[in-house]
Amino acid sequence: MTRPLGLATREAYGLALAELGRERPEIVVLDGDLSKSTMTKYFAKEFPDRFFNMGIAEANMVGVAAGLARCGKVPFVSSFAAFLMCKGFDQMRVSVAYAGLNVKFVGSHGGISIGEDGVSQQSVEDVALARALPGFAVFVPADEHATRAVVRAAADHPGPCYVRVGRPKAPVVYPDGCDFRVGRAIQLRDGGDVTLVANGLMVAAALDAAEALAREGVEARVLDMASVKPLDEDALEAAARETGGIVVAEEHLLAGGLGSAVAMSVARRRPVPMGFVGLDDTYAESGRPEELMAKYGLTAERIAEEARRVLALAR
Amino acid sequence: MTRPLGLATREAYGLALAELGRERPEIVVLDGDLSKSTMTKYFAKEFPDRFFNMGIAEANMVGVAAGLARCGKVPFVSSFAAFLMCKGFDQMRVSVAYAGLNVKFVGSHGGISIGEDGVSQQSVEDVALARALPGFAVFVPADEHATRAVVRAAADHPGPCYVRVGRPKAPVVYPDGCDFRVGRAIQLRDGGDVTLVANGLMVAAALDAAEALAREGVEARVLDMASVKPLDEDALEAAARETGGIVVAEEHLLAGGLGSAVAMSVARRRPVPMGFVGLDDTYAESGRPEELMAKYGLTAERIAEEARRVLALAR
Amino acid sequence: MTTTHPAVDLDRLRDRARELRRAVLEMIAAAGSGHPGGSLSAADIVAALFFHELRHDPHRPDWPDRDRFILSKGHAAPVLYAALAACGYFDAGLLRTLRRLGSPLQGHPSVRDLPPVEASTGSLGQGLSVGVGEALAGRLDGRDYRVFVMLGDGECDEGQVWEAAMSAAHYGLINLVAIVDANGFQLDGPTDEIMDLGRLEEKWTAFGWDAVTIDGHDMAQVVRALAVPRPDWGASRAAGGAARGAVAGGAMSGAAAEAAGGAARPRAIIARTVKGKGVSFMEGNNEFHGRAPTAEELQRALAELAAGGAAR
Amino acid sequence: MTTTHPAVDLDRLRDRARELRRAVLEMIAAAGSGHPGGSLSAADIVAALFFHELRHDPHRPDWPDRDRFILSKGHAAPVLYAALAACGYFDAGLLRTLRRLGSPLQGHPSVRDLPPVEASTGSLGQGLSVGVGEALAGRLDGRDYRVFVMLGDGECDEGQVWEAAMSAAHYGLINLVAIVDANGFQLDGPTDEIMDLGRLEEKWTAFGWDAVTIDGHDMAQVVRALAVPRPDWGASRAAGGAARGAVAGGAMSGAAAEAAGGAARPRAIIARTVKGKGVSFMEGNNEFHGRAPTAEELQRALAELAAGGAAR
Ligand SMILES: Cc1ncc(C[n+]2csc(CCOP(=O)(O)OP(=O)(O)O)c2C)c(N)n1
Ligand SMILES: Cc1ncc(C[n+]2csc(CCOP(=O)(O)OP(=O)(O)O)c2C)c(N)n1
Ligand SMILES: [Mg+2]
Ligand SMILES: [Mg+2]
Repeated sequence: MTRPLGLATREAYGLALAELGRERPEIVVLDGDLSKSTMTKYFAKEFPDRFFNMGIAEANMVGVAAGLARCGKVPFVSSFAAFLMCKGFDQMRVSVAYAGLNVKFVGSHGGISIGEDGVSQQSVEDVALARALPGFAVFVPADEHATRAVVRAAADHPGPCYVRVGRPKAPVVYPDGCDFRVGRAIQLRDGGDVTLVANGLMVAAALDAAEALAREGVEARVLDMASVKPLDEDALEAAARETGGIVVAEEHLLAGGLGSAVAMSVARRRPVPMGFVGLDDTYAESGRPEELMAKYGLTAERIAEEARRVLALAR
Repeated sequence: MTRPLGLATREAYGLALAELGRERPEIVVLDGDLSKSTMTKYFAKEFPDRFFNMGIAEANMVGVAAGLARCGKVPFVSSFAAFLMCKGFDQMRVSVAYAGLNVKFVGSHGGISIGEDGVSQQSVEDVALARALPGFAVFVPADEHATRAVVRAAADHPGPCYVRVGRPKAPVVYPDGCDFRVGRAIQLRDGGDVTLVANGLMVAAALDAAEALAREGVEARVLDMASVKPLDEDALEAAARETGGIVVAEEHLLAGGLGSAVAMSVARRRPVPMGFVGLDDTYAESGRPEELMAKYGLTAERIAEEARRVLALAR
Repeated sequence: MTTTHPAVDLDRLRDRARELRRAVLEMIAAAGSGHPGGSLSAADIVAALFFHELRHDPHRPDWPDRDRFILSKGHAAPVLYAALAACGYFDAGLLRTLRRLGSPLQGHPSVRDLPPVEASTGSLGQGLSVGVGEALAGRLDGRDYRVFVMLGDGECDEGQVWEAAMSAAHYGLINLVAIVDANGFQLDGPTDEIMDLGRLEEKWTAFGWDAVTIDGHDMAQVVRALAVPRPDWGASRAAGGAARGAVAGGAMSGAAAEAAGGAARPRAIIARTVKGKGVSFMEGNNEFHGRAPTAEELQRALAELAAGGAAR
Repeated sequence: MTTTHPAVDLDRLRDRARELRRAVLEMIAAAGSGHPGGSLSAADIVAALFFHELRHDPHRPDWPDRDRFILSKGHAAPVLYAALAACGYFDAGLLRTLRRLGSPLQGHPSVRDLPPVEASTGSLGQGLSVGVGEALAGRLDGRDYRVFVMLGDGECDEGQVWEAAMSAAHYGLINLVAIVDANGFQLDGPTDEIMDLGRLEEKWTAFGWDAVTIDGHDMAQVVRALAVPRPDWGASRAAGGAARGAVAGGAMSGAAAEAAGGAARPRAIIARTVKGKGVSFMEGNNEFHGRAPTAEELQRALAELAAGGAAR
């Protein structure tokens, strides 16, 4: 099915942030010379006194956010996901996570769907890094509606969060709005034969895969795991028990991402055959987003293929 | 069993590095003002011209190593594991991994067994970060003999590596020397009931756990997974098939570490019940190494407990 | 430069510093590990801050208007703990739990475990950024507190320090003070052998700060340098607007401000100090960067301090 | 300062720069995305390097004695690719594959994909460190090559740049040259609004560099500033020993070296430039920091360049 394209999730983030800014005076925003791309520019325009452009210095930006949070502000901190997580990591570790401060990090241009800019700007490890910060919640919304809900949930969540948003327009998965809850999977489709778990852009791909599988008589359950951490282990256990096989798809390295979190939970509670769709120890390259997703196997077809492999094992 | 304490793995690293320095003039060493602790001081003393103290500036140090490697040198780069990986990550990503340069990173004081210095100096995420660098090999040796073998293997390995070594004296697991091979598990004990997979200091704990289990009539296989990446998936598949359950133990966060790598492989190829021993989304604190290992559950007892839980599930 | 406190009893502060040194040595010896060298070099400055310059209230560690002190060189935690205990933030008996399992006195300062600590540090290079954030918050809320951040000289190797320095100047944070404990050593040896800092004061000046170099053990100089006027954001807003810092009313006075032409610049104090100051066999002996004194060494050190020793 | 090349045909270099600009615009327009502004501001310097100052051989991209050029501001990749093609490293036809799937001309320079590229960049702040490593290797091997690294002015916000600067001075890397393309803009706007760099030359001087400020579009000034003498490690070793850099024999001459008292300092060139230089409607128009010209804009731009336009 071709789902209509909605706003880019970074755009939805920028709009939701400005909206939150109107309601909550304690919110301040920091950006690393990318406000035109991360879309914090909307907030900056409306609340210039509460917006701080920190230039191209991500490590300092994270520490400054920690200081603001220590004084009761609720900072949202943005840059490209790659620079934010990879250059600010030690500061997130010590100044934020260890200190338990309430800072919200939103990385834009996550994944390889940023396209032509190439490897240095593509974030394929941000979720692994964010998951390695004790106390951090990690969210990867699928479309503009999910993003709006996730950004509000992040603001409400007491403690540090990482949210990944993307560059390209995202297919609409939640035309009627998204009832996102921290730590809860969202079941988008029921099915008893196999479960497809995904987040971000891969949710739409998983739904497409489920439709393709349905044409073959296979009923796939689809779970949107926008909440990577905390993880809905009960939903996964039920899926394992009721469908007997799980495929996880993410626009991320396999190492340390959603798939690895799901694999550990399932292996501990209810082992079933699993398949994983993601980048297997490789960076991508420059190219058009759709080309890259196809070349690096981040597609509905690959998800369906893995599902068939898993089904064969499960039988 | 109380295994005799040998050298700290960082000490073994320092000695092995000086030895390699004598054989290979292309080896240069960089340190971030910690050469007295990482034990690169031995190399520095013997080869002052090929040793560069880069001060307290880990990001620059990683980039400088990339430049040296681009000119044919084989740099070994050391600091505390926490600072090396967490502050040098983006430079490892772009200047080293993406460029495919032959740089060896050795992080000392890995894990929480560094003790009293506390959280900021304890590295509980270094393996997760290193695994998230495409093309990097990742090694975590168990004792002085394994370290010597691993450091030599790292020097021979064509491409970037990360090696984690520790602060305290390590129990000797390989009194007769260690036949370490990149990508190969080392079976330290055979058994058909359950498999214990571990690396670093947890290998000795796993052997102790296996002895405790043996007293209960449970025969545990023990695999030293010093080679976290590449991972010996065949050994794991055989273990899953032949023993029906696997417990993984590591001195690291559960997120993104050895356990997650093993879980994905096993779930894909031969799902069996699994258990994981490691830090569950928490930092540790100051204290004596043994106290910390006990309080945070990095013990033979916890491994044995998980093995019993897994056995109950597997039956 | 005049201080806002009309009469400063310098001798009292010197005594306080000596007490901090004693507590530092006792606590590290009891713990069996820790960093004496950099704790001792910082003692006079820390004493001048906690017992004179800082506006703070041990009964209200979260008082929004408190002056803040961030120990960016977190390994000098013992001198911070000693000062907090002496001020009454907690019972001095707690000092003997330093680095013990379950103690709030972690090896490096931890906000999570000890709330009067202003920032979790220990990974060098991070404290000044947190200070910039606290100073920005003060400006945003129109509060007149100041933020003092102490760094090591070796710590100035870290690029993040210069990122923070640049941003503080950009945002005109006249309520921010960086103090470099320039004791000439880092872990592996003398700073000029390990990573030469060159002309450190010039670096801070070039990064837009009002930099001064002082003798960090001369209590009169220390007190004078720390006397940074409280920000008057109303005046600075009127003069310059919100997005960038501007002139701080007439509150700034003295030679440094004059030299700066009254510009709204954060203050950097390069404090030349002696690592291990106060104990003859620790002074300039970098062996004591990160090792505890033995019982015998402790006794000798305490005797020296009691006798007034090298500390004065 | 005299150059080692007796007769420099400045007009030829100006023509070369114009050709680079043309190639940049065509290639970005064909790709449909890319960064024209910072590619155009750097074109004169890149021309002077590749067509005059660098010792290099397109048939031996891995020649151990080649002078190195690292484009730390990797988003200006098009101007580097244009220069490499013009020198014959690869066929100019390849330029039209910029940013296409499978092309060696990645959006930002990639060693892995295009070996004549000296360092993979694109995450700002990293190139100077790689340059320090290459310069150290040159000293270690006693080779007389030089390493030129081009940075953006916005890029100088990154602390890693200052870490690298400090370490280059510490190791006396007289074979290292940093060139800052000071075009006054970063992504979100003018540098002095986003993150004020203040007196940039002073910063480099304070970090131990021999810093000069030039007009980065005045070819004579550019050529003169780039003429950094080759290192004579034998002389410097004799004068100073291995661990720290020392005086470079008599090889250094000219005003800058004199001012430095002959000290062994790396050279920093602050090149004042105009972002978008050479195309009237791109000059100082930061909209073209990171967007491709439309077909119509491309035609106008090429016409201007052909007419000699703003480029001279
Ligand atoms: C990022 C980081 N790198 C390395 C260390 C290890 N370390 C602890 S203290 C120290 C030397 C600090 O020197 P300086 O800042 O001059 O402190 P002082 O001399 O006052 O003790 C080092 C390298 C660290 N704590 N953090
Ligand atoms: C670490 C990092 N942060 C952010 C970016 C995004 N970015 C690309 S270009 C740019 C502005 C660069 O400004 P400058 O260095 O002055 O380059 P120029 O003006 O020459 O284009 C930014 C912020 C990046 N590439 N790397
Ligand atoms: Mg020092
Ligand atoms: Mg610029």
